[in-house]
Amino acid sequence: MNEVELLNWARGPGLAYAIIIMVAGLTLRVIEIVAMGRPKELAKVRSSGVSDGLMMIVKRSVPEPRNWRYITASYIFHIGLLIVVFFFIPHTQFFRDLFGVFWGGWPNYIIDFFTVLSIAAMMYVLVQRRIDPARRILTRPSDYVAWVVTFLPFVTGYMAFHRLGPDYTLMLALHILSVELLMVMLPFTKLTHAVTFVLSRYYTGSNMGRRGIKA
Amino acid sequence: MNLIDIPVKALDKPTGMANAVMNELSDHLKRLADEGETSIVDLQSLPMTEADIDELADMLGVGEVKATVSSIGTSSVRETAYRGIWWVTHYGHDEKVVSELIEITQVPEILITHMDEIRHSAQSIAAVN
Amino acid sequence: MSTSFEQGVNTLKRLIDAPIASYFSSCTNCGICSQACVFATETEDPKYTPIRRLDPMRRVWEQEYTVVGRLKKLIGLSRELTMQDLEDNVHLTFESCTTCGRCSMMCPSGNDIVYMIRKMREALTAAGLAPKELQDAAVRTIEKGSVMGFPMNTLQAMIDAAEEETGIKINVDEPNVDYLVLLSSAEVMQFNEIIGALAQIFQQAGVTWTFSTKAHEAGNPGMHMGSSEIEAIMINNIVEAAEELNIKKVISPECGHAYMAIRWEGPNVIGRPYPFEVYHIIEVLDELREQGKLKTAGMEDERLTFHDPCQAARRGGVNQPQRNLLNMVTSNFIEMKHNRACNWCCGGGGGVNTMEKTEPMRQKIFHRKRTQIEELDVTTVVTMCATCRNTLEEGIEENGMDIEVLGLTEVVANYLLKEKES
Amino acid sequence: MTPEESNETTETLGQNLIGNGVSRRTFLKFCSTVASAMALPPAAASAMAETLSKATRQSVIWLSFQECTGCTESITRSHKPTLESLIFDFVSLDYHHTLQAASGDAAEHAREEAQKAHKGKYILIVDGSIPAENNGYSTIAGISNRQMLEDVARDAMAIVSVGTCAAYGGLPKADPNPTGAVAVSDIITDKPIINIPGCPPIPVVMTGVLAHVLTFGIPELDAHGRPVAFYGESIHDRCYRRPFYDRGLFAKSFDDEGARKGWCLFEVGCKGPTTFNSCATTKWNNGASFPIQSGHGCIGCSEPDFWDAGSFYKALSTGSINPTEWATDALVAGAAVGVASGILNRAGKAKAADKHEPVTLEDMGGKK
Repeated sequence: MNEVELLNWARGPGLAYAIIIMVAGLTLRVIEIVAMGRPKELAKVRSSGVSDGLMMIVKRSVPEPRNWRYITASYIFHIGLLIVVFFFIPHTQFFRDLFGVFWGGWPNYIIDFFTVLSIAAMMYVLVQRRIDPARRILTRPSDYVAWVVTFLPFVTGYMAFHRLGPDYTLMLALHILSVELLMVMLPFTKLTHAVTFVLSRYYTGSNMGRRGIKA
Repeated sequence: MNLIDIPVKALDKPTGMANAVMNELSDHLKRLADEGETSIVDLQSLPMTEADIDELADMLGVGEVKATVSSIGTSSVRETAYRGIWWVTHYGHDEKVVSELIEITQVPEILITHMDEIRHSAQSIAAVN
Repeated sequence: MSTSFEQGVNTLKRLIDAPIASYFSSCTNCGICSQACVFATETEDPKYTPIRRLDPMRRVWEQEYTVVGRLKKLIGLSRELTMQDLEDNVHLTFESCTTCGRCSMMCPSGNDIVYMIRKMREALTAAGLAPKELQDAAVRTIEKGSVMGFPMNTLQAMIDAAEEETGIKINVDEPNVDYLVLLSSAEVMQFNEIIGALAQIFQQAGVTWTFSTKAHEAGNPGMHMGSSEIEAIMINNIVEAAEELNIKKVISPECGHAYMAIRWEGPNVIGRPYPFEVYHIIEVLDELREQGKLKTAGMEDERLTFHDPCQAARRGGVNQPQRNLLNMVTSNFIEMKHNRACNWCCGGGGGVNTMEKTEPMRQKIFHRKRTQIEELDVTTVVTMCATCRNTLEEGIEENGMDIEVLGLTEVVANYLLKEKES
Repeated sequence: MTPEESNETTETLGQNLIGNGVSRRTFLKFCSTVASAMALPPAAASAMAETLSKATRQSVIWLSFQECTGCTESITRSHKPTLESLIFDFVSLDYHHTLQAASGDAAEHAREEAQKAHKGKYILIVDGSIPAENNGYSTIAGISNRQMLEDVARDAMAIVSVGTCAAYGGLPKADPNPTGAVAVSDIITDKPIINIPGCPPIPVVMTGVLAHVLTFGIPELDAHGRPVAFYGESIHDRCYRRPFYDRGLFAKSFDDEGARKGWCLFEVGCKGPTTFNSCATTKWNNGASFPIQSGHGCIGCSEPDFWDAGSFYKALSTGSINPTEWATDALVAGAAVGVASGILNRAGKAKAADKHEPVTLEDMGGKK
């Protein structure tokens, strides 16, 4: 299989498999969670908690200023990730093709900046995972797997964009394949948090809201 | 809409390439003067914009020789203000530029009649007389 | 004997619900909770990282309630829980966690870690691993009527003394009054001036209230153990007392976990809604203030700060009333750097201060509270939880600090407008 | 250009050209054009001219299999004499379906003669793919394409696969590839093969490569057997619209303002970034223009399997498939497994609830 066939496979069947596995996997995970059920609250609540739960989904994204040094790299990474994934013009084309929605892309130099920033942040996060005692003790092998499958699309994407590596077509194929790997791993590693954070934040937010806590 | 309406020039300002080429030509001309070594610079192999080429032409100026070769399209040969630097432009049959060279030589090769042809002509002329 | 390892694991299986499944799914092992926990920051020992304490629960969740985990279990990739795992967990879940819930406020995935700790404790208790001190306290409370094991007579003596001091009659078992007041053992034994203070405040406000001989203890070791069944026995006493006396409002005293047990967990552990409402005493005072029934004169001008008790403020939702009251009777109130829902734990709650072997650890982690207080340069710390008050006093004494600790109700009572004087 | 002519002549190309009225200056001009196009050192032009003029005319056998004659058209289409067409004066085209005067047995005979006469020295040019599925899909004079290729290739000095079909299978190989079309290189593995893909290839690329073979031998090739001189860089990297790509200025459709302003065509499906060819520099129709210049994205015709790379009008960064229905199926499948797992989980929880024994005060050491 040469690089052109690889690219064609990645853009065609590979993408289809990845989407199927990701969509099926995430649906499974979400239903699996929700189906566990939640005990009914019998205490007299201060509010229904619904709006608090919904608010929490957004509010917990605000950086926790008290420990900014501990979390800066992760925040930079997440912001960079969102910008690169959703605002690099070729990516916007991908989403437009898939969902029919176009939200405008950003100039390449901005994307390039955030790519480098994200890569740097990811490396820093990895170092921290080795150095910081708490992170180190929490780390399981799957955390490294998750890191690698997240890191690869950045590197291959950067290399493809800058015409680094052996061949653009090959790099593009590898980039798409690495994204597909990420999609496949998404439902089965901690990367699921990209979706389930909505649930966990909602549950906590609504529980706290019922008790009148503004969390 | 005509083809001309589609902008084809991404850059319309000189990029400074002309200066670089002038430096190179200066070296070549010195070598020709000192060692008699000729050289050729292929302008199409250099990342030059049209503005750069115009600028280079201005820098080199116009000399006293101008020649036209007619063979499947024309070729224009002209000496620049710097003697020994020749500007050679080959046009295709439809007067599009197919190659553009700067030759540093006494006489560009395209103007010299090849000995094979001279021998052929000699036979032809003898046959006529 | 109904406790066993199997019952422990079974309890985990029984209690894992949708929120817990979402929490473990969302945890990225980012470690931020280690920065929230006073045990983790003060010991700098990573084993106290909050989410890590729940590893046994996570494993049961993965193995029992996820497709991937079931497959892994099928092909022998996951290790089943052992009794040793649960035994090792006792230190992490009981002895070094006050269930203060600061971690739940910091988790970027929004994981309510303490929600899970509470259930983890339940599992350990079902496995027969609840700390002896908590077990004893539970037996005392149920058999003798109070956490510290004193009978109603002791309280009655305090009531009599307060009546004498204030000249106000204090009701016991009086039906159809506005409020049923509960007290914590600590208040009765150490801070009994609260009784007189309440009598004065309520008299001035013109509301009626009573104690109940059947249920005067608000403390609930059942909750600390995480045993909903034991907790329910104590809750039911209170519910029956309120129902018998036909009282529609029950007041939880200045005790954080009591408020959590009666106000929030109670109806859920007994399995039915209450026919009455529950308030923290500070909520009641603030309501009276708002209605203009609480009249004070003068202000405390000492430089003071307020320690928000975790179970009442962060976990219970009582954050504003204490500030309203402080602003009413003090002129020099300074907030701690981290306050309200993000206040640092005193280090004594969640049953931790009842366990003798936690003493060295408590001393160590008090450093955080000490720093917080010292950087404000105050003379007084006010709080609204007897356990916090005890812990603060101990810590202040051990560290040779010159700081006074007061209960908020008492502070308010000190500035009550005296009818005679006015 | 009949076989008889080429066979009897041993005169050098130089003499031959003079005899045919092609001046030495024209010849030199051709060489300097080729040298420029191939990015050879400018001085190579005169060396090339000198070598060529001393060489004898190279015998060439041109075989056409499953093809459309577009490649032949491309190289010969101009009715005026062009520099590119000069290459026909340098070679002796001993066999070419479309161009030869002879027909029937005489034509096949000429091929066999040329094979014998120039054994081991002739160049074989192929356009079109070879049906590997069934030899009967394409035959010439009763000879299957595969057999003719194998026969002629045996004694060839080198093979030039002209066009994407010969180079990679091309259009006939497009999914579902009914004839089982394969490239020349899939059948012949023991001869040097130069691929000149493109649908069709650029004329000067074909002539340039042939001139290079005649003078300096086989040019440097990339991993796909393509001459690096012409296929070393992508259309995108050499495109004059590239600055618009870098600035994020794109035509969104073929008639919008961006299209009129000449912005990058990436979003309307240009395959320039993954297409390696020299259209953007050499251009077409004697340098008049190339697809992107006339407002259409590159379709990637010189790449293997370009027909199977999805729509020509969808951006390269999109999938070539429509995942909507699979995604829906996947959703349903995931939901089904999720619900099944959920039911199993609830059963597990219910079982745990059944097995639960309440903690009693007795457990705590109490009396009750």
